Amino acid sequence: MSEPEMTFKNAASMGLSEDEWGLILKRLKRTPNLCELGIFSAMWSEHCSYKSSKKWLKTLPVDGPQVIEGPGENAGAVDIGDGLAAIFKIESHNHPSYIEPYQGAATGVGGILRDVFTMGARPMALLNALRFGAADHEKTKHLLGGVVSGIGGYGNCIGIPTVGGEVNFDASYNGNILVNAMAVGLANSDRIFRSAATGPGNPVIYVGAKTGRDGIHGATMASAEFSDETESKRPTVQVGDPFTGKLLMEACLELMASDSVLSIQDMGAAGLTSSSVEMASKGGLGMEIDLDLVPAREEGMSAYELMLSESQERMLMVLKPDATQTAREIFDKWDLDFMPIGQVTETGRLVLLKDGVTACDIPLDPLVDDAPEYDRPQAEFVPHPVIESNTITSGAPISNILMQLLGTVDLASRRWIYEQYDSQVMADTLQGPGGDAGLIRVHGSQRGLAMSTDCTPRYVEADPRTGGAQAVAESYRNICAVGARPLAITNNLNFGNPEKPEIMTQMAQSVVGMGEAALALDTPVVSGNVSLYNETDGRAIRPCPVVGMVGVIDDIANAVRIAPTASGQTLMVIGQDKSCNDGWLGASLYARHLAGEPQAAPPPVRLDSERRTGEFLQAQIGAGNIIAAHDVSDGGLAVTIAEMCMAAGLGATIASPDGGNAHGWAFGEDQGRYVIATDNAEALIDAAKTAGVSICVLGMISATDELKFGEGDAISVVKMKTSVEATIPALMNG
Amino acid sequence: MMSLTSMRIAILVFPGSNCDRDMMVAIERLTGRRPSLVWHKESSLDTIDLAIIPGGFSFGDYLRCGALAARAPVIDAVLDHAARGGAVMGVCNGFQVLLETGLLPGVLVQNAGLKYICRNVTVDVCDTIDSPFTQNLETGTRLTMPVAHNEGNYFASEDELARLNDNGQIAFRYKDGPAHGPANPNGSSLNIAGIVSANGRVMGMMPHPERAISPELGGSDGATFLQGCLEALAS
Amino acid sequence: MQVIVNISLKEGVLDPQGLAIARSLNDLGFQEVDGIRVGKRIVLEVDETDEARLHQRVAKMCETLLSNTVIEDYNIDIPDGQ
Amino acid sequence: MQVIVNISLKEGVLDPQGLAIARSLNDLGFQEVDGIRVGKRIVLEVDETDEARLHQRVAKMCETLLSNTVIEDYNIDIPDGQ
Ligand SMILES: Nc1ncnc2c1ncn2[C@@H]1O[C@H](COP(=O)(O)OP(=O)(O)O)[C@@H](O)[C@H]1O
Ligand SMILES: [Mg+2]
Repeated sequence: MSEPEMTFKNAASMGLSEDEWGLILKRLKRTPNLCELGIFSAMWSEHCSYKSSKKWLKTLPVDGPQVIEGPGENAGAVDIGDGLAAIFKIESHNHPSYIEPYQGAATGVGGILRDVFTMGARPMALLNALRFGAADHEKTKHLLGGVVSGIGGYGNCIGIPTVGGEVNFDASYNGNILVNAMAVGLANSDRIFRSAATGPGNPVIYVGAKTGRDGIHGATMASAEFSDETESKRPTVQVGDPFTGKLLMEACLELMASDSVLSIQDMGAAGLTSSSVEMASKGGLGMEIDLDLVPAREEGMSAYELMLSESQERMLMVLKPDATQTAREIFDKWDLDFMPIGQVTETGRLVLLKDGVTACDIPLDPLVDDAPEYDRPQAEFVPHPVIESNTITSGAPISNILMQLLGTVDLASRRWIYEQYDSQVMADTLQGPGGDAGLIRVHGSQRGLAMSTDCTPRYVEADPRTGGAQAVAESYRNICAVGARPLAITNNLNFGNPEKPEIMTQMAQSVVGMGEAALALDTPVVSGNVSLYNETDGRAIRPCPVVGMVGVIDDIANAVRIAPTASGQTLMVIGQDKSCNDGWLGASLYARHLAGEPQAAPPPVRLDSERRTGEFLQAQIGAGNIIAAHDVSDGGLAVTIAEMCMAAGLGATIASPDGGNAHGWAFGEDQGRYVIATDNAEALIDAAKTAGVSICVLGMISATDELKFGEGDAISVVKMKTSVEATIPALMNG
Repeated sequence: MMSLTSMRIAILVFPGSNCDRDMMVAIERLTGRRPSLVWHKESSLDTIDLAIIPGGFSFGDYLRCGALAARAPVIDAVLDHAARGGAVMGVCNGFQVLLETGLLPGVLVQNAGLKYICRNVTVDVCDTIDSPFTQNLETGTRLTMPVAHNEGNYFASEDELARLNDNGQIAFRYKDGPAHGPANPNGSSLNIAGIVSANGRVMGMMPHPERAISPELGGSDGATFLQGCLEALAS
Repeated sequence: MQVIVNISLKEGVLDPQGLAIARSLNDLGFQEVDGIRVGKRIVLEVDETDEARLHQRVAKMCETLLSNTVIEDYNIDIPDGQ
Repeated sequence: MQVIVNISLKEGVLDPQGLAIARSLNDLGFQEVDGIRVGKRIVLEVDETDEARLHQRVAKMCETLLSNTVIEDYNIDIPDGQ
């Protein structure tokens, strides 16, 4: 079969630049064929090569005594004690989810689960960070409904609980939603599997589902901007099969227990291409594959199609030569394809055979090490002005404003979403969605893992460096608030087109902020993902560097939740002192909903006090001095207190501040704070003094249905709850 | 009466079952003995006191929930066991499997809200015929346990429903309780959450008792229920 | 040969999906929709050339697995000209 | 009038359900089954007597709600003699 000679035009249609095309010619010293060009374009896509972000990712802190495996493998691994490792990662499936929300989200979950069990970990929990367009945008309902059922469709079926996540609605995501999925697994620290191929001559085995023409060139698509044209040029959508995913997971974990696997890599973006190239190049070796042996679902698939297919539920592994039979029996038992398709070589080249002839023969170094890396120009960042609260506040009663804010989709209960997720399967969920962090028990022990995903895009947009740090700090708070010790983070950098200097600034600066916070809070980055070109018709999304954090609690009996348990308990705020009778309203939800969202600087993040406060809270929860805790985030103090009352089904009487700006005090989003309920106010005040942490009393839980701020009107807790519970069902049913 | 530790309990495992371990852990906790996990390709069962079909998505819930599992080899052995008067319990997907085998009447169709639903529900223990699954629970007892399913909407003909009702085969009905949301989560006829066979020896239920076995997991009513069954079967 | 099995819910059997779709269509302005029933259409590739035998085997598949005869009816359609 | 909408997965789109059912049938002794694709068959009662208009309205329903045109094809069948 003769195929036309490749030209720059072909390369351009696969998303390569003229320089990159030139580089390929130079490295190969000849013109690539279609299959080879496809492989280059996939490996050099933003998605696989991180060419625009690498420079900045390298600045992130990745070390610490707790780190077993930092970025670079399929997922990161941290030591949680008792010889166990938590293995976790987050990944985006933004573009596919916009095109086909159910399948896009489902395959996103499937993909991140494979990353985790590829490392030898049994997945224990899932989370998801979602961004949709404005609630009233015509596509939002369809996209939200599809994404949520897709996440549930995969996670519920495979039997991993979804224990947390976050959702934002903002018009900047109208044409480009964000779907980021995180998975957390557990493995024995000394039984972690990696992807570097070893031992020339060892068999390369394909396992899992068959290959079809699904999502060919998904990796390059994920690296391209959206326009009406791409929307109509829909590629064959990848369809998730959680049933096969479950079988694959069980078969791989069973095989890994048998000491047969030398290296293993899932087939994610760019399928067989990225898996074979990464395994071989990480091992400093080569690989030879006979594509005629690849189990195919469709007839007549070309070398190009086989290499670039993104069919789901597949893995590539290198086995000990004498283990093939054992391995085959395991995959037979689980009714999965098992096929030796090639071998590890010493050549440093990727050689592919198709129909008995060489379809590809390229050196691996240029594909990986020589992949382009750009230092893209940044625009100068003009900081948004700090605005004084009294320039945007009114004299309206706190009760009115609180009810208004609670009625917005930003603060609405996410129950409609998370009740579609099985949050309890595996019977180790101590806290599913609805609290600060998801909390699961390490099976059969007293230890627990806490996890959370966070980002506040409006802060990042207003000040990327602060926003990047804030995402880490908020995750940190969510972990501390249940009583756990934060360990490490994963991150998903969602931005627009990095070729635009102002977008590059957002990315670079928020990575800097994220790194500063990760260092200061001792939560190194162990894995992550970058999703760029999140734009529609030239308009970028609000920047969204999502942080996923995992922490550990040594005794789950000490964990606390957000609900106070009885009247008479004292409510206090930690991380704020009495004199704070104003508050930071710039970039707050208050400013968004009541002041037309003026351009304003976000609240500063103070990393040293952040850590001091977080460690104080952990210690006091551990000592049993705290009954309930909830970090202060969107909507400020008043919303935090209201959420605690709603969770408890109890009222509270709160003293209003003496003077100052009442709205600033109630709705300001100053960072580093927690509201807690205690029976031991005196002891806490003393301990806080010793620890150098500020604390002050807010009021008291009451046995009524009334939340009362000072002399203001009482707000019915039942009414608040009815309101926050109604918003999303109304949006989805209306 | 035999002791709980000497009870022989088998939990069937299909490809796609995902509550098998949870059930095993719950039973082991209550009896002190680990039940055996039986792979769906087995064509016989050792002598057992109770066969449990756990929750999950057997065969991906493809075609109809429970349909493919109900035709697996191990089911013949379960049918034999039931024909001898052996006790069988199906939870969630296990309930769906039992309906597909014909051991219990009716079907579970998609939830009226057309959505998967995972939350705590409260059920009322009904006045039933003599059955090991209910004999240790007082009629009217309220139990709070989680449900997690997409097809839990029990449906049968009017005649069948009347028969179930009159015979005392309705074991659990959804009832208002401390849990959030409407009492009946899925539109089930007569608020049915669980039923027993005409001889009381086979039970199917949607709530997951194995997930409600300790306060830190949100409640122990599932343990109360399971303990009652096990003691009844042991006596 | 190709065989098409149409599976539909028996009359009187609840179809929550059909109800919900009909309601959604009404809400979307398709007032003329009076009712909807959702069934399955299963297309089988079967290695059998004798039509009578084919029909009989597929009927057996329907009885054994493809349909739940308590609540569903099926019909078998062997397209002409294969 | 009654209208039947058949919805099927586009060619090349994976049908995990079909694969699982085919495997089960094989295991149950129906070795002759080579492949299965599962689609939906939606039967609509529509209050509209003009066939051309009926067709056009139902096509619109398919595009708006009944089929997921990214991965599915549909066809509309108006049985004769109603
Ligand atoms: N997409 C989602 N999936 C699962 N749980 C979610 C999702 N979105 C929000 N939640 C849950 O709802 C609760 C409230 O979310 P959020 O307001 O973002 O919490 P926080 O302010 O503590 O970060 C949390 O428990 C969170 O885990
Ligand atoms: Mg929080």
